[in-house]
Amino acid sequence: MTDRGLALSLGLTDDEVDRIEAILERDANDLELAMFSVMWSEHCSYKSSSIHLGRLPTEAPHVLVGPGEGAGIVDCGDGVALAVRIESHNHPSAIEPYQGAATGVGGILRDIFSMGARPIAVMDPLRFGPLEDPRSRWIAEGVVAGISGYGNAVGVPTVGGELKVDPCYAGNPLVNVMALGLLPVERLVLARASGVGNLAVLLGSTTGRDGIGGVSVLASAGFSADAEVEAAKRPNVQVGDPFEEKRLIEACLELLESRLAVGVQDLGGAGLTCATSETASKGGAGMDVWVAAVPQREPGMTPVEVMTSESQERMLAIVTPENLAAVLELADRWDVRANVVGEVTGTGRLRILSEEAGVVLGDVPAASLDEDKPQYSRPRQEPADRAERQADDPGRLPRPTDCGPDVLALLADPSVADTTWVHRQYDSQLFLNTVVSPGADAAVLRLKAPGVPAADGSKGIALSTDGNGRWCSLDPRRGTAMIVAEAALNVATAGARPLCLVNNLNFGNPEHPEVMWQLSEAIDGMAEACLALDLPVVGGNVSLYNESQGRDIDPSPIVGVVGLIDELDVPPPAVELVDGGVLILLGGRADTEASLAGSLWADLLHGHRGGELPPLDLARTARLCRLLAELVFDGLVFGAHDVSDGGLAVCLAELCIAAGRGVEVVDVAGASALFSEAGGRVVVCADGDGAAAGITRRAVAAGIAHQVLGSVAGDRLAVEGMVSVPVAELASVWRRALPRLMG
Amino acid sequence: MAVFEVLVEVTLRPGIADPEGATIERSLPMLGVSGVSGVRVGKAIRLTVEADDEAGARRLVHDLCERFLTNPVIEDATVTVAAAVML
Amino acid sequence: MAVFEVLVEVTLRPGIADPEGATIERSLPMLGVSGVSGVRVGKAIRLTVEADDEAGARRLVHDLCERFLTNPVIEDATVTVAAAVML
Amino acid sequence: MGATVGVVVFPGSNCEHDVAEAVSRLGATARLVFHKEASLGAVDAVVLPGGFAHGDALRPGAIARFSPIMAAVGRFAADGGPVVGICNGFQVLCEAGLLPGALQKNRGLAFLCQEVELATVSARSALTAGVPAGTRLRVPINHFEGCYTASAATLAGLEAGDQVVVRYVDNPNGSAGNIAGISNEAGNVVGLMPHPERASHDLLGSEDGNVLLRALLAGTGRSLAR
Ligand SMILES: Nc1ncnc2c1ncn2[C@@H]1O[C@H](COP(=O)(O)OP(=O)(O)O)[C@@H](O)[C@H]1O
Ligand SMILES: [Mg+2]
Repeated sequence: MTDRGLALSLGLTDDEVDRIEAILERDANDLELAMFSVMWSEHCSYKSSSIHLGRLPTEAPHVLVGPGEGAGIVDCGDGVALAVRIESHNHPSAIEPYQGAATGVGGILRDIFSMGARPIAVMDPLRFGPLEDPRSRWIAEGVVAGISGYGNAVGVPTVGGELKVDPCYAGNPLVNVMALGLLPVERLVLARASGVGNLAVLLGSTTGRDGIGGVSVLASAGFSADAEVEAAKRPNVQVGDPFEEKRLIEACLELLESRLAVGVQDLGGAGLTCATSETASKGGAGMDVWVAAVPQREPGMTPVEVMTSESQERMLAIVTPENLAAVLELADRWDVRANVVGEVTGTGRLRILSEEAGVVLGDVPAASLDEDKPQYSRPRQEPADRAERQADDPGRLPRPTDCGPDVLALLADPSVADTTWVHRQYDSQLFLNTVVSPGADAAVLRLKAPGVPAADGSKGIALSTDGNGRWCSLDPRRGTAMIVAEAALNVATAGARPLCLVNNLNFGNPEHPEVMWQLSEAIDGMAEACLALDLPVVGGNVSLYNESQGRDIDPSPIVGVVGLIDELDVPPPAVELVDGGVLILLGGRADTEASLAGSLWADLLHGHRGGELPPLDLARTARLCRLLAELVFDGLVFGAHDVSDGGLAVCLAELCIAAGRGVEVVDVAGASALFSEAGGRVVVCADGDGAAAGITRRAVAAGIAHQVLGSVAGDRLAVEGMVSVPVAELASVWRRALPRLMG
Repeated sequence: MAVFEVLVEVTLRPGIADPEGATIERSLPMLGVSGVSGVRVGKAIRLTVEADDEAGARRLVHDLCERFLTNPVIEDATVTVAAAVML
Repeated sequence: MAVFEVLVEVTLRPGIADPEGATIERSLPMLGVSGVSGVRVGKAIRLTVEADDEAGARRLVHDLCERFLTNPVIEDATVTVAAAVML
Repeated sequence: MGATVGVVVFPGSNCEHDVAEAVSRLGATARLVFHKEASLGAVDAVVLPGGFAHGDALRPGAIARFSPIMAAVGRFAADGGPVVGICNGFQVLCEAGLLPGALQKNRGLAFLCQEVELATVSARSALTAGVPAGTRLRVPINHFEGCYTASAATLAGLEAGDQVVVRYVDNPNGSAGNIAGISNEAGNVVGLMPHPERASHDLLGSEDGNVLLRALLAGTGRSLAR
């Protein structure tokens, strides 16, 4: 008799148990239940989201591997490919910020090098509660220290990210990590267990009781107010070991380079169960796993514990018997533990045996865990108060005559303020690739990596991650389109053309119809923007149940966009201004009133979150991205910054601060034009009127709205009739904000 | 009123992996050392505490451990009152 | 042959600055804690040592401390043999 | 034909490829030497690169000094061969007793990845031979444990013996005497926290590191003639 009580406690519904019994054509034993429960958890199965994810565009000629594998892979030419992936580690980071973030970095890197790619960069979009609150500060400190402690030690530079703060993240911070890797196309290997008689070799750390059921208990449920319930989750906390991972990276890349492994798969969520069943089912094969052969960190571990442990820094390599000796020798050179824990069979079944040729403890169709996952079309419903909120336009809010104080207030907000306090703790320079470091719109790297000779560094890539829960809470569809546009623009300002996008869908409880509506809308908005901007979606992650004490977070999709720079021989324009420079707004005009809906100004200075987001012309944004890349290539742009949080005001202020120069801007139609966050806009700096005329001419030709805003002059941010603040004052407010908050 | 010399030993909870301890242990053969196992690395925090009596000192330090010196999710603390000087 | 549970407390030598201890001490008022001073942060390393007798265990661990567990430029070590199990 | 630089690779090292790239751009040949090797082979100079050798377990460099290759490095140094430890390599050299003093956690208790300004002091070390004292260089640091600490006597000895190689113009980590790098008495063994290889290309924002790397490579001629 299947133990339905146990099934329930493992997070399986009655219907799911029926489904399991149907698949097995008999009752399920406890081990089998545990294996299904982790594989069918929200985290591993995407059971609430998969029916919607299909709407994302994933195809392009240069996409070698789309969503579904360890990482997405795109062709960069010259036989070089880029592996890209984004993951979240939100729930673990709320419980043990340092280890939660650290293991988040470790986990995503394994996805990258399991594909044969050398990890070359990490980006870390972060969301915390207000930093005035000691607990949020503790979480922020721990998370940043964890990313620093793991990322630096494992030898992968962290080249950018985001830091945003909002009360909705106080009980449930967001820790997303994007990672990139480089590989020679011919090394491209997909995790497959083919070849009956091939051996499954477990590499890396021993298996302990840590992280048992992490995906089902931790990643697939919210945080309750009940201390008991929370305490029950505690044994799940895992500790990262960057030194083990570093040796694993070197060993695995050597394994794949020397063709000693048929396939390599990382052990992440759902541990051995996931790795063995996925490699087997994708290879159309079966697998026997020998529990006693798995090196165990603690005495008396049960088969369930061994099969579902999420101990970190482990990889599964599929190896032919002839190569085994060579594999073990290679592993030994790097002091990496290597044990044969099973073999590939032709049965199509995943069998768990007590030991080699031992008793069969569990026997399920390998594909059933992976491919027969349940899919739910959960009820969706537009929030009841939506119409009301949209009607409540911030246009009615009092506008200051002197906007200076508001500009300073915006610059002091952690979502806008200088993030040096964060990224100074990250090694952002390893591999001598980082041409534009954290602090600019996009990070820019030379395209090269150890062990990838075909990439000589003459090309470059630009990366940006963006998200905006404030926009998305007003309108998840348009808000998501706006963040895709922002990321694409950030990359374009570096002179790059769009290559691909990865996304992390951080949402609340999918059992709330409003949350499912948000998720579905966000996916549609992303799909529309990606189609318009030529951005194939090559990977993503869905993190649900981001809620605490019954309150869902704002819909918080986060996207990472990668662009390719064909010739990187001079540094691309930074957030910079040159003497005698002329400022041009591209993608819109500022001499007419604009919508303040969704703006940081309305939220921060008036606690107002209503209205209808400003319209976004995706076709025009696509043209703007192309124009920007051309202008940069032609060397006409001497500084650039996109208009985002805080609107034109903050964009101009950040340009002044970075350059240590003032600007004199005219024809801005009041506070609404100054603080509106209408998307798809960039301010560029041309060196003189002639160059400016050239740029505006090309904007006209491309059918892109624009406005010459003024010139680089003096030592103040001067906007006629509205703002006049010394750059020095802007700079000190902007620079001191985060250090002051973090103490 | 008295002054107490207190030692707080912060250790990883049983079952929580200790990569540093494991790495140290694995390196011992390279040093020609054998017969050493179970290496675990923790913190030894020494404090001087003013309190009416030892019980008071312990209360104060335990509270400090809970709220500040450890993350109870992964760490345990053992408090030893080493010496006491009456005032 | 016997097995000894050993605690090695690694402390910073007198006169060597201890920023960690200082930071903890500085943040105590914010936590509303008073009467705590002289905070010093060191390491607590636990080992299991096999040796013929306690003296042998101590010799082994002292040698380990000198060559490895401490950096004599900045650190001292105190060795405590906690428990012994005869084999 | 240019010098051959042996770059030691410990498990956990991560700057070995960067050092190799930087010295290669200056015409040298880089050879990676794995820590389990007993010999360095035919090299004209040795670099212990940055990273986290043996995971920095216990203390940075505490385990690495016992790696088999370190005996060969010690002999090479004793014969007057140029040995440079960068960042983690500096920590290894101190733990190995090839350089005096120790590196503690930064006073601010935070990892620091940033460009700093350096002033060269000694003009005779393997890394600064022929570089006029007081030369200003912009080079990145990237460490958590870079606060140089030593007894008053040792510090006095370093100053008196012209063993201070580079100083921070604006001390980022609390190092005694603003020391960013030192040498042994002979000057052939040098350790420094900043990363010259990270300032070796105009696209990286500074090429000042090449001043130091060139001095190292130029010096190998002399040490060969030895
Ligand atoms: N958590 C972080 N880690 C690393 N870099 C960060 C982080 N947060 C922000 N940054 C850097 O600070 C700069 C400003 O961030 P942000 O305002 O989000 O840029 P944008 O709005 O142009 O996307 C970016 O270069 C980003 O890489
Ligand atoms: Mg931007």
